[in-house]
Amino acid sequence: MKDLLRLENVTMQFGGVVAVNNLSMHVGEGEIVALIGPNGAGKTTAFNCITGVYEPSNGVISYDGKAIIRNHPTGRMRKIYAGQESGKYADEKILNPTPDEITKLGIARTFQNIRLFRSMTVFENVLTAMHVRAKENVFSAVLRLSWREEKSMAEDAEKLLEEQGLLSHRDDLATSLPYGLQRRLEIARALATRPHLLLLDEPAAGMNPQETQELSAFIRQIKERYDLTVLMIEHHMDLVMGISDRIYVLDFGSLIAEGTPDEVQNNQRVIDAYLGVAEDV
Amino acid sequence: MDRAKRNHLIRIFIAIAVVYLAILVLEFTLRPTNILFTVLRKGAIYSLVAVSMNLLNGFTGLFSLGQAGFMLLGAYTYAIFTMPVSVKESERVYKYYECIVGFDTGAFIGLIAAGLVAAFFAFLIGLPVLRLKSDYLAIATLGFAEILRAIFQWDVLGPLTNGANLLREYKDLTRITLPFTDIPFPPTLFVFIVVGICILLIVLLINSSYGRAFKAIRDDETAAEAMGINLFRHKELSFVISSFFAGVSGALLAAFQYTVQAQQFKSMMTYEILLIVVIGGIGSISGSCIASFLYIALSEWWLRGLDMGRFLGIDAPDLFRSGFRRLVFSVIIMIIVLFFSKGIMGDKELSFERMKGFVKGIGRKKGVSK
Amino acid sequence: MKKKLLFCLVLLFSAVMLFAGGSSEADSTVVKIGVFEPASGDNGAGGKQETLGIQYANYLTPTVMVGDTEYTVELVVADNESSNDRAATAAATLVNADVSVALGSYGSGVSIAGSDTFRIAGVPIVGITCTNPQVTEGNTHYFRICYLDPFQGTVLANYAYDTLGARKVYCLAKLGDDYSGGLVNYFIERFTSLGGEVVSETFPDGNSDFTSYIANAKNSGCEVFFSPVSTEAAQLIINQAQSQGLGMPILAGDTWDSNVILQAAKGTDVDVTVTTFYPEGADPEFDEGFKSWVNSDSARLSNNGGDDTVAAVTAMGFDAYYFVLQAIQNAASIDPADVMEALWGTEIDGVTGHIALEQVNGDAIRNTVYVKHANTETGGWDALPAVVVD
Amino acid sequence: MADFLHQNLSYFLSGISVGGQYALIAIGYTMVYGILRLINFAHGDVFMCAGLIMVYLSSSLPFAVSVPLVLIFTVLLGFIIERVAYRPLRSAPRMSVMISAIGVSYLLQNAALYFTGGLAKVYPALPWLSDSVVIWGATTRVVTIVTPFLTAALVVLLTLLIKHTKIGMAMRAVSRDFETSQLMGIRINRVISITFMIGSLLAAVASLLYFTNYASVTPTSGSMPGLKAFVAAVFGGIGSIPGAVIGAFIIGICENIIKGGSSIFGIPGSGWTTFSDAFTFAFLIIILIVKPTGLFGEKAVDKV
Repeated sequence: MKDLLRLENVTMQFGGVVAVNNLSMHVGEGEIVALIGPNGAGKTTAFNCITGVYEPSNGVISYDGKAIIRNHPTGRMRKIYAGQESGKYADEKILNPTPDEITKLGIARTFQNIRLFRSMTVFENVLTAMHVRAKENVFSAVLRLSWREEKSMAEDAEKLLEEQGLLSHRDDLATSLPYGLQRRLEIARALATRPHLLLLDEPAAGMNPQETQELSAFIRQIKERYDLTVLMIEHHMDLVMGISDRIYVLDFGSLIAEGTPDEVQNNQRVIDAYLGVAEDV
Repeated sequence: MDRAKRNHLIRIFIAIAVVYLAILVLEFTLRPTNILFTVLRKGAIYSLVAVSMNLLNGFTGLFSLGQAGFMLLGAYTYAIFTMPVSVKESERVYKYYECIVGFDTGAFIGLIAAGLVAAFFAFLIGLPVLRLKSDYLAIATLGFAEILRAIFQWDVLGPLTNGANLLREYKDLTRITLPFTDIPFPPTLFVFIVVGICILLIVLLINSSYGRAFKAIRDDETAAEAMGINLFRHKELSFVISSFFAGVSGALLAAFQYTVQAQQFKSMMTYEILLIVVIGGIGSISGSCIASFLYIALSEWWLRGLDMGRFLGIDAPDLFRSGFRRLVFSVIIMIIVLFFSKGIMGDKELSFERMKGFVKGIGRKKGVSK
Repeated sequence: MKKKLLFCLVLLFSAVMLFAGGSSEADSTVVKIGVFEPASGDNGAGGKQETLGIQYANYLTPTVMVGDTEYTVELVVADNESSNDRAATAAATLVNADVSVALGSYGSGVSIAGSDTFRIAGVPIVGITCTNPQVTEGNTHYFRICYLDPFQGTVLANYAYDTLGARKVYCLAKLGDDYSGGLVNYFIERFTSLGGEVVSETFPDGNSDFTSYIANAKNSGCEVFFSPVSTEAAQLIINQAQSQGLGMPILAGDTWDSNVILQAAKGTDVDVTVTTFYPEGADPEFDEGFKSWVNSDSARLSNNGGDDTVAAVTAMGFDAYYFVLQAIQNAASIDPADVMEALWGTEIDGVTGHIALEQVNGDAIRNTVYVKHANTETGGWDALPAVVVD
Repeated sequence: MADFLHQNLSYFLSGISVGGQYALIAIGYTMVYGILRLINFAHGDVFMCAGLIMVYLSSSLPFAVSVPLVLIFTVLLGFIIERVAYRPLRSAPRMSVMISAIGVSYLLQNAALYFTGGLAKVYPALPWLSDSVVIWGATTRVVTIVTPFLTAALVVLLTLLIKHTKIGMAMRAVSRDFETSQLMGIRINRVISITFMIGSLLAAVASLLYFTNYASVTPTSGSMPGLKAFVAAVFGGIGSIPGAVIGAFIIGICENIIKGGSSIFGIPGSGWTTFSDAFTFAFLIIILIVKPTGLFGEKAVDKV
């Protein structure tokens, strides 16, 4: 199994705060991998590094065998850098793509706090995400020369909605949907960019056990149907343990454990991190 | 579904055709100096610039205050392009300078050139400023508009721009002819046709995939970016397109008012357009258009009497003296802004269904009051 | 609900306005004369004084014989706000009101900007104090009863060179203002041909800090400060010249012949000399009549700048009214086209002298420029010898 | 160097004095922005109104009465504007509030236009302040010298107020986090009213100084100083009081150096002065591009 996503020594430092410290991990093609850890452990920051929202202070992220993001401490950061491996990539070229370029490569994401396009309907939300794959230019779009493409985009969007069971809400305002459906729409929207790698940021947040269970089935189902690799952040242990192939555990920005659900569940450091450890006085 | 849509489109086309026909009829029945034409022309021109600003502020969520600057570019380009060589060589306009522009073009090329020049400058200005956010973007674009105005008034560019002095005797509305003939084009119809085409293009853009990308940026930049929309490229695109149409409307304004001078394109002009956009409803094309016509009709026509001693048949020269019109006008604006903060249309568009519902609503209200 | 209310109001309002607009029925024995003048903005003060002259004349002579019928003259006043972009709409308002002929404007820029609206409507307009040559050049509908800037500029340059003995002059014009820009240009042309040297600068619209310009004039070793700008700026220049110790005479054109200047200069040691169209006292009958008319009404008094000084532009406005009245009489018609035809040959003897037009551009044939010096003690004008050019 | 300074002293004096006046106006912009995130476009016109109020009051009252009255009326005007035009829109989108500000600006200008009849009003010469003095060979007014000191004193006073009083603390809290401070029991509306009143008071003081120097008030007198002061506020990092003050002085001085460019640098030609306003903006844009939040502005981090 080849690695689709690979992080090497990724460190993200904000001023003096090291949010992610020397994180290395890999996600194989076709896997479902979970990234867990207590609040403030740096999970979302790691996501933001992968998707280009943040520029990591150090480290390399490669996708499909190719480095897509690479950085080393420069400028002011060189002085205050508190992470490890500061010299490792010093001679390499800095790669710093914007989030949209990452998306174009085939990485899509959802957000912890749902970020749908407020003013748009469910259908338009999905359609908008297809813009990235459209070949038309602005002239052909305005003059409707590429109406064929627009039509096929609309058809694809409808198909996607149908598969997600959202078709009955097609023309509703996205923000008027119930919470669970909004989550599902966000996933549908991410799928509309035709990703290979899907990053889910707490997809089950705020869901009840039944909804969580449905979500678990849903994730498996889309993984199969769209031939996806999934990396997710999640707090619901039932969900995580149920569907993940492997799990990475972060605490205070550092990786403290990795392995299969069983391995992680029995790891003392993980238990300490979650339950807190009585320190010797 | 499709059929309803088609019927809807057909009805809209009929409505528009009626408007154009009415203008043509008016043009041949009323005196050409009738104030109604002034209102219609200026209203149409302001519609275009308001819609172009709406594209930026309303649909892309970019708070830009550079509209007057791009209108200035358009107006000057148009004037310089379409001024006959004989006028340029004579002393009538370029009095203190030798004009260095040795060609002239027709009105159509002038309009396109006006848009292109404005768009080109927008492209250059956009490179640095579109990285700024909200208020900072607003003040930077406002600043660029002021800088443009100063550049156009600069002595050194006199041979091109006639310094800070007026430009005139170019192809104003009365000098525009039907293509390949000497028959004068009905001026109001000309304005309406150009404005109509431009607004149609903007509407098509907004309803295209690009338009959705713009709206996505407005709704949520981070999410839009995560969906693969290149923020900078799309912002720049919206900025350039909006400026193109601002340039065209500047050219039309120049053609409308016979003379053009950099001095008039002050930040107050941009504020005025912004007011129109907000009164019409941010994010509503038809709202912008309705608001422009109302705005122009109020300020140029209906309230004129307030300045001239006689209003609604009341004579009160001491109260209705110069300046009262603008005072009343600004009070009206404040009332609208405070009590109708969503504007006339909100972010909806005018449609027959809404109008029907509206008429019914009035009927119901009257029924109740009886 | 609110929205519906708003919509109803707008509808109602537009309906009322449409009717109100359409109901202005023309009385058959009224001839309308448009007054195209600024009542606000940079040139508001001057425009109001010019309008007063017209109104005074209208008060004295409210009727005109057109053929055998006596017509009442109705003045239609439109404020062009001293702004070139408002000029076209103000002009359109006048044209829409069916004026037979229009008068104005104070300020050359607005005159040029409004010109085409009158041209297209075929309505003649008579410039009263707009001195820039471009106003009448190349058209047949714009006439003018005052002298032109090339003439005034030459006189001023001669005055600076010969009478004041200056060899280096500081010129300050307002950016984008046809009047000051034009006059400075003609001044420079003449002054340099006399062998003098100039430093020329412009200030932008909305500027009220002239201290640096005054410092520039001082530092560059100029001997005369020439600044034929609007009275609004003039007031500030005089004020700051006093506080900065300008130390050289200020020279200006006809706009500065205003009591605004006198009030600003009173009690200072600023030395102001201006050229103008009419010196107070040249026609005592007119002066006294006007003064008592102005003093009889507080609104008139405040429009005249708060006192009863007779500004040259007022006298010019007065003459302009009689000039077009004569033209209407000559035409024996109130049709704009006939009036336009008749204007070419109209001649009158006004309070500012004999007025007749040359036949190329329709400009007045004038050869006299009056020169005045502000008396900083009395707050009045001292007449200097008039300049007559043959 | 001393020679150069001496020769061009009058430019620097003008610059410092006008900078001080801009600074007083800029504080009003920056404080309101800090709390409401609103560009108060009407602030420049409040400044103009203060000038007009002085013109009308001083025509019938002695200065000892009219000067305090001007301050009181201007503060009242600021209070009323906030109460009538901004408070009803507290929950509306930011754009609406900004439009309301533009509307108020328009209204104040047009009201001034109507009441003055469109004519420039001559500002009364305040005793002592408008006297001429000679400093190191440059003639100027007392007010020019007084302005920077008065500005500095007021800024110090204001800083003390914000640092050490209860209301100052409330202001800081509100500008940090609007919602939370509301939850903490801070009476937001009171804080905002007081902010507007302080801003208007400083604008009134600025108008006394400014119009003593440039003694003519027109309906549009406020727009240029207002715009410049606003640019100064952005320049210094909007929301920051020291930033606004420093920005204002920089802009005031630069503006006068540009106007005197031909004389100071010995470059002849009239091109320079055309750009005296435009340079202000060019300067601003350069700063914004290099440091998008101004000199002292805080960087806002988007939470994703």
